[in-house]
Amino acid sequence: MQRIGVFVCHCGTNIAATVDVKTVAETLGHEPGVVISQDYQYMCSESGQNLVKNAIKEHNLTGVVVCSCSPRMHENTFRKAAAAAGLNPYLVEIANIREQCSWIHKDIATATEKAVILGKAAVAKVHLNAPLTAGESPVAKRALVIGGGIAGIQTALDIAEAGFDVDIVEKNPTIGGKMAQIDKTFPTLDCAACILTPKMVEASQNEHITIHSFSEVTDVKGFVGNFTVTIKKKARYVDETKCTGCGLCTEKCPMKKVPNEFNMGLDNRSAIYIPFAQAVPKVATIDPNYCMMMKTGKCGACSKVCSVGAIDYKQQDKFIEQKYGAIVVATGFNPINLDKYDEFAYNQCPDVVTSLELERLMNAAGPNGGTLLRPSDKTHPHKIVFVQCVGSRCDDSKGKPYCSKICCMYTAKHAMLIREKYPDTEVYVFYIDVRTPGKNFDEFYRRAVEQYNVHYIKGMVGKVTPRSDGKIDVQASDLLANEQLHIDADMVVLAAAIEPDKTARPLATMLTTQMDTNDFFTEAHPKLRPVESATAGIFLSGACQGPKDIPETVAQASAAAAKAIGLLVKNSITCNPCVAHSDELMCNGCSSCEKVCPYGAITYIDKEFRMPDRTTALRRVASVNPAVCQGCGACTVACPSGAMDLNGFSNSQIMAEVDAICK
Amino acid sequence: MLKISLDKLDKLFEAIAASQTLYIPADREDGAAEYRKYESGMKLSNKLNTLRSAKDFFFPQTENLVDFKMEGKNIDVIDVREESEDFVIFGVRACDARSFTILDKVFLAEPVDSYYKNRRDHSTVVTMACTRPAETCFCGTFGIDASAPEGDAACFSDGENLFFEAHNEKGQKFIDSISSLLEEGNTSKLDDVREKTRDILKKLPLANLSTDNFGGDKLNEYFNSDKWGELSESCLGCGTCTFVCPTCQCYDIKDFNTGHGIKRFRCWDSCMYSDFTKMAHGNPRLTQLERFRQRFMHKLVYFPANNNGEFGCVGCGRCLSKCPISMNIVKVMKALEVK
Amino acid sequence: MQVNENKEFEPLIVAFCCNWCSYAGADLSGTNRLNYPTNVKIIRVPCSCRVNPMFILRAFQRGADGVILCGCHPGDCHYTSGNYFTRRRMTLLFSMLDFLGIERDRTRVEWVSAAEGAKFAATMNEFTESVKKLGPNRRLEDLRCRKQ
Amino acid sequence: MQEAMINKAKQLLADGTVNRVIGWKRGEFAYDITPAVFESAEELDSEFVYDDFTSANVSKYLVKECKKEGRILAFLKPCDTYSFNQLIKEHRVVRENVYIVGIPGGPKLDAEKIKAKGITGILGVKNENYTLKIDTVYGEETMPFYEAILDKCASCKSKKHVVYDELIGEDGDVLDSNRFDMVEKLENMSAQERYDFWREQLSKCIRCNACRNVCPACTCEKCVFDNPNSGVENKAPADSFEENMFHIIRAFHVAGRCTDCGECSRVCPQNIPLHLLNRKFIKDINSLYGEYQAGEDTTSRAPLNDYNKDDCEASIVHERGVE
Repeated sequence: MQRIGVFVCHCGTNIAATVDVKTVAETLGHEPGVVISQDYQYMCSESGQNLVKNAIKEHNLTGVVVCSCSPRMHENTFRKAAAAAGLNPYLVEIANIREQCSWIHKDIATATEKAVILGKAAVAKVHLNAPLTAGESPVAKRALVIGGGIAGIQTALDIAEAGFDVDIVEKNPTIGGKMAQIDKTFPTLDCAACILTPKMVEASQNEHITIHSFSEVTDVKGFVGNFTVTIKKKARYVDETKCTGCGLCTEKCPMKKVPNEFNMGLDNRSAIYIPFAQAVPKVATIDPNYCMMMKTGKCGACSKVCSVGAIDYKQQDKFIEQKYGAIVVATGFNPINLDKYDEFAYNQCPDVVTSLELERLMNAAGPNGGTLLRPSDKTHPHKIVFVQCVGSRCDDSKGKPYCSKICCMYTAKHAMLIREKYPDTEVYVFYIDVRTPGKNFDEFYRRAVEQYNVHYIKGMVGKVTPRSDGKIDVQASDLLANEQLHIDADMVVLAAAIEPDKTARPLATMLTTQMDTNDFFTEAHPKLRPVESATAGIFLSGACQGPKDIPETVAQASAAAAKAIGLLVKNSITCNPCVAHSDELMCNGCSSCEKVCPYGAITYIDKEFRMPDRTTALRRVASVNPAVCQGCGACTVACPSGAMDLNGFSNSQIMAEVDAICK
Repeated sequence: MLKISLDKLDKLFEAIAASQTLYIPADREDGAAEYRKYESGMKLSNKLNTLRSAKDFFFPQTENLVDFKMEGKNIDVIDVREESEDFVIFGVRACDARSFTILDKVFLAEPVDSYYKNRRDHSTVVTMACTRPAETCFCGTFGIDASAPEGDAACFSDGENLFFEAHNEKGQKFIDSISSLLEEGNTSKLDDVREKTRDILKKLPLANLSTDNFGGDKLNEYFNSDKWGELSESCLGCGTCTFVCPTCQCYDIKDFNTGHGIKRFRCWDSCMYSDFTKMAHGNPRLTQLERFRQRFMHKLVYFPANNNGEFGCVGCGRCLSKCPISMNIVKVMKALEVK
Repeated sequence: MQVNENKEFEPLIVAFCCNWCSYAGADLSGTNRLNYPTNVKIIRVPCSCRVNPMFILRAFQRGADGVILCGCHPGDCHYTSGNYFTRRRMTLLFSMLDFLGIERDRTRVEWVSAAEGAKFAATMNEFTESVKKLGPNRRLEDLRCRKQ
Repeated sequence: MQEAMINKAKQLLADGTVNRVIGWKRGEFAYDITPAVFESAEELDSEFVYDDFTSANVSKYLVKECKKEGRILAFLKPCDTYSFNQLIKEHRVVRENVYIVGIPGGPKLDAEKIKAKGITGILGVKNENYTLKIDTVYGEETMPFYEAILDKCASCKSKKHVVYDELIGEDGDVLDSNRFDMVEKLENMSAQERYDFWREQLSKCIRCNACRNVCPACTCEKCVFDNPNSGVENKAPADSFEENMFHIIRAFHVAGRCTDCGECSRVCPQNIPLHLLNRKFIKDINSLYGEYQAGEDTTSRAPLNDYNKDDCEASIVHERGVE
């Protein structure tokens, strides 16, 4: 038999002025199961709480209803009070008779009547409340960072700084990511390599950081604090532990006609290669698609010259399994493929390049040693046209609907650098809008226009046509002057939209995190939880979450690290006990609940059940991981049999409230 | 015999309905016949039988038994029973008429079901002889003559006239009450019609179905028969057979919380349902096989065992045409019989 | 359904509000003293996606004249996707009720954020008025539950 | 066809591919055919039937059957394959334990339609060039074949088998059917008319559960309406509300999962057009969330387990059609 205590708060006059609290207390005192019903001036005060605590002890209460302000305000207060008096905190229900009654109604009679009904609903619910215990789940003290660009590096360094072990998984032979390919950074124009490479070295030398380069995540199991991740270390045919990075093999390799990815295919590398001089780890990798030895079995030049015997043509992919408490996704971005943009002649003319290609063309370690030359004839360009928003802010299926955010600034940077270094070169920039919200950004852009005389033209380039004389005809409209323009340019630079890396989507599936339609990872809350994914224990760093420039990326990377550290410092995590649970006897194993769960909290197990005819049979049933479930209840409605229910907000509890209200 | 011309049926119905409530089989929009409270202009269905049986008059699908009114912590018990008024059910077929006898054996035996008795006492059952039995009919198997139905009074059509015959005092009272509309008539044509009907009955596909091998003494032979598995394997466990059956009489008693009180009501139950006779310890018949067996053992063995050999089936054929998977008592009887 | 002394029909409205947005929005309209009728009784649920169609039918069975479901705006769900499921479920359920001839204006879904106290009050005023016009729920009530 | 099926079944039994066969068994009359499991060639020869009255969808039985020892042969009509595929999708059947032979489907005959013509005492039914010759104890009767077909066959949606191991006969195509005509007709009525229509229909309900128990989408281990702890359990339609409640919730629970096999209406002893409720959901889903055919595949997300950020708001219901 239930013994329920009802406590009606006056909240000074906040409630008592419009609601006849005495009547409420008296009426609720007659409800079935209610053994004590009291009113008090301030129930949340020390003495008010003592009233509740004493009543719990004195009457051996099995449930408490507090008619007071919103549960969002003091539910926790009264739960703690109940717990202190030895009553399970989840046996407390609040009837909101302030915000949702006394404050919005004027007539005392009707407001009192409503307060009574709300109180009855709470009493009806508390009859069905079950004591709940928050579970605990241990936390593995190790973090995984997926992606070794500046975002991943920064996150890893920050986590390592806090004293936790971190693994970086990078799919390329070296960490560094896109930033390593960039020449200078806006708005300060300092050299990207000069600020990035020390961080790469720091990461490689940090005792807490392990770098798995040329590796991929192939499987993720588990949940917050307790992930088990399988990492594939792809065969690089060079023993990482032996290779000293001397580079002799790359010189001796006879196969030198391999497009160099690092330089965007603008020059060639050898079949065995180290992506760039400051690569971390500085270890050679054999490209089996080009290596003569691997293809024909005849060569072995690298093996012969390697004094430490690091070459291993028979190396296999290796899989390692590791437990992590937290995972940070930092998979970054790529410029989109411009194959579909025939109007810009990107595929027809070598002198139409992307901005990232331009970075390499201008970089001292690039194909031309830092001198800006046309890829076609290695001559100096005198007229360069920049086209903005190529595939960004695009309604059609070729492009992306969003703004890629970084293009306006890097184009201003390119324009400025070119005008600085080659004053005889004319630079045109065609834009839709120039967007420069950022510290010192607009000043930077204005310097390009005012100080460096870059021609900014509002309008879109309609057609780019390579001419037989080597010039490029750029046909465009000047929207402000309302005229058509023809520019005979030497080079055209396209600010290609950026998109999330292709590896992001399969990864999101493995991590059971959400992505938007553009494949950017979705943050748990767009304002308040921008670096957490909705899946507990998975954090987001850098451009995988949305287009970002370097400072923003680094800021977010550190923020993600802070969130991860916040998790890793705990020995265990307390779970919200108001989670879903499945009645295995009723579960059909149909997977509906799993499909609507935003957290991947539901898995299926085959379990043996005793059947009505006294045989046993294997049945597939849902199992909710209480550490992962956040208690939204989506699954409870998806479940046709009602096997899935939610603690604290069960079907019967809600229906009891409905009944009480409609009585 | 007293008769009335068929084209004067309207007048007859008006006259009956003037003094008490009259129910007749009438066609509803989807073509099926059902008992309806007579209203002016309503036509008697020419269907062989109603889709639902006539048992609803005495044993409705749901019935309130008692109310509990709750005020705070007090509970008042309120008797919601209402005295039934006199009513006439017209056009009941021989099979359904016999079903009342079977139901009586259950509900009028001690302890008498006063709810049932009340309605039974106030009713007059006027039956009507069949002239066009269907292939699903097998009332003859249970000794019922479709051309000579029981009931308080019976009537017979020869195609032009309806002849009346009283079987008891109640029936006589009914005929007396309408005697002003009746006249003495020649039954020679009627005798022909009845003869023809009996001929047809003999030709029906199930005419030779016999109960000889069934009865109260057959428990051991059939309970463990290995046929049950095969017979019940396609059973969906729905309640169609039970709910269209004129003799199925199982019910469940339930409480419904209205928010301001409890309504205790009874409603039809079906032995085919998984929670049939479920008790605190669980369910005595865990598998569909056991539940399926219960239904047919009850009709063919248990019921006759407790009721002087009377079977719990009247051969109306409703389950034969309504079972979603066409499994029925006839198939069960034939399968069990084969040894 | 309640009938007050003036015998004017006072509908009973059940409002399911998600804990994170709409319930907070309702609190805010209280904090700002924005009136809405006492007819509205709120039931707190963690997310609008917790609301089972059975709860809505249950409310009508027991005498509610209108049922409104409030949740976070699409895209703002505390649980990221709950309200998207709610939207589909309720669209289909309401369409079915409409198909059965139940008055459409007895059901509603409204997105109310925690900041929209004014919208919450306005919505409740408006919804109560529109249900008042329809009169008592007769098509989806359970006669056994009607108050004598 | 029947001959070919029996031969196929015997062959698969003989070569050990399967150890039993689910099909249909002859009854007392021309039309009362019962789904049955056969284990031997003799049983097949003497009792297996496949004819114009063999309409029962056997896919639901496979939920139970596939848990038993060995593989079972199931003959599935096109519409039945959709049901089976949906069951695969929901992990209710084990695909490997069923050997599916696709067979041509209907149109199948409805004995009730013949009886509705006043034809009774039926001893035999023969289809001669799409005229039914019906032998009765009252003499021979005839009626056009197409006037006696099941309603579900009259609006057939597909002659294509979506899952099978082999086929007997040619596979057909997905059809343009008129299956939403009646739903549309109702949509165009006034709310009062719709209410009256459904009140008349649903008040006939006797809650025999035939619709639910035959439904291949209703395979719950425990139905909410049978579960005393669910809070909505009810055994009889004690009030008009409960008639509505049961059918609304049942339709909602199978929404996006119902393949529109039409069994619910076929088995309803009270002739309630229950399939219209399911079709209403299907029609709404198609028009609001894009064409979706449950059971067409085993991997796509069911519409109610899915969403689109640009989905219409629920207010669309208030804005469209007839009030």
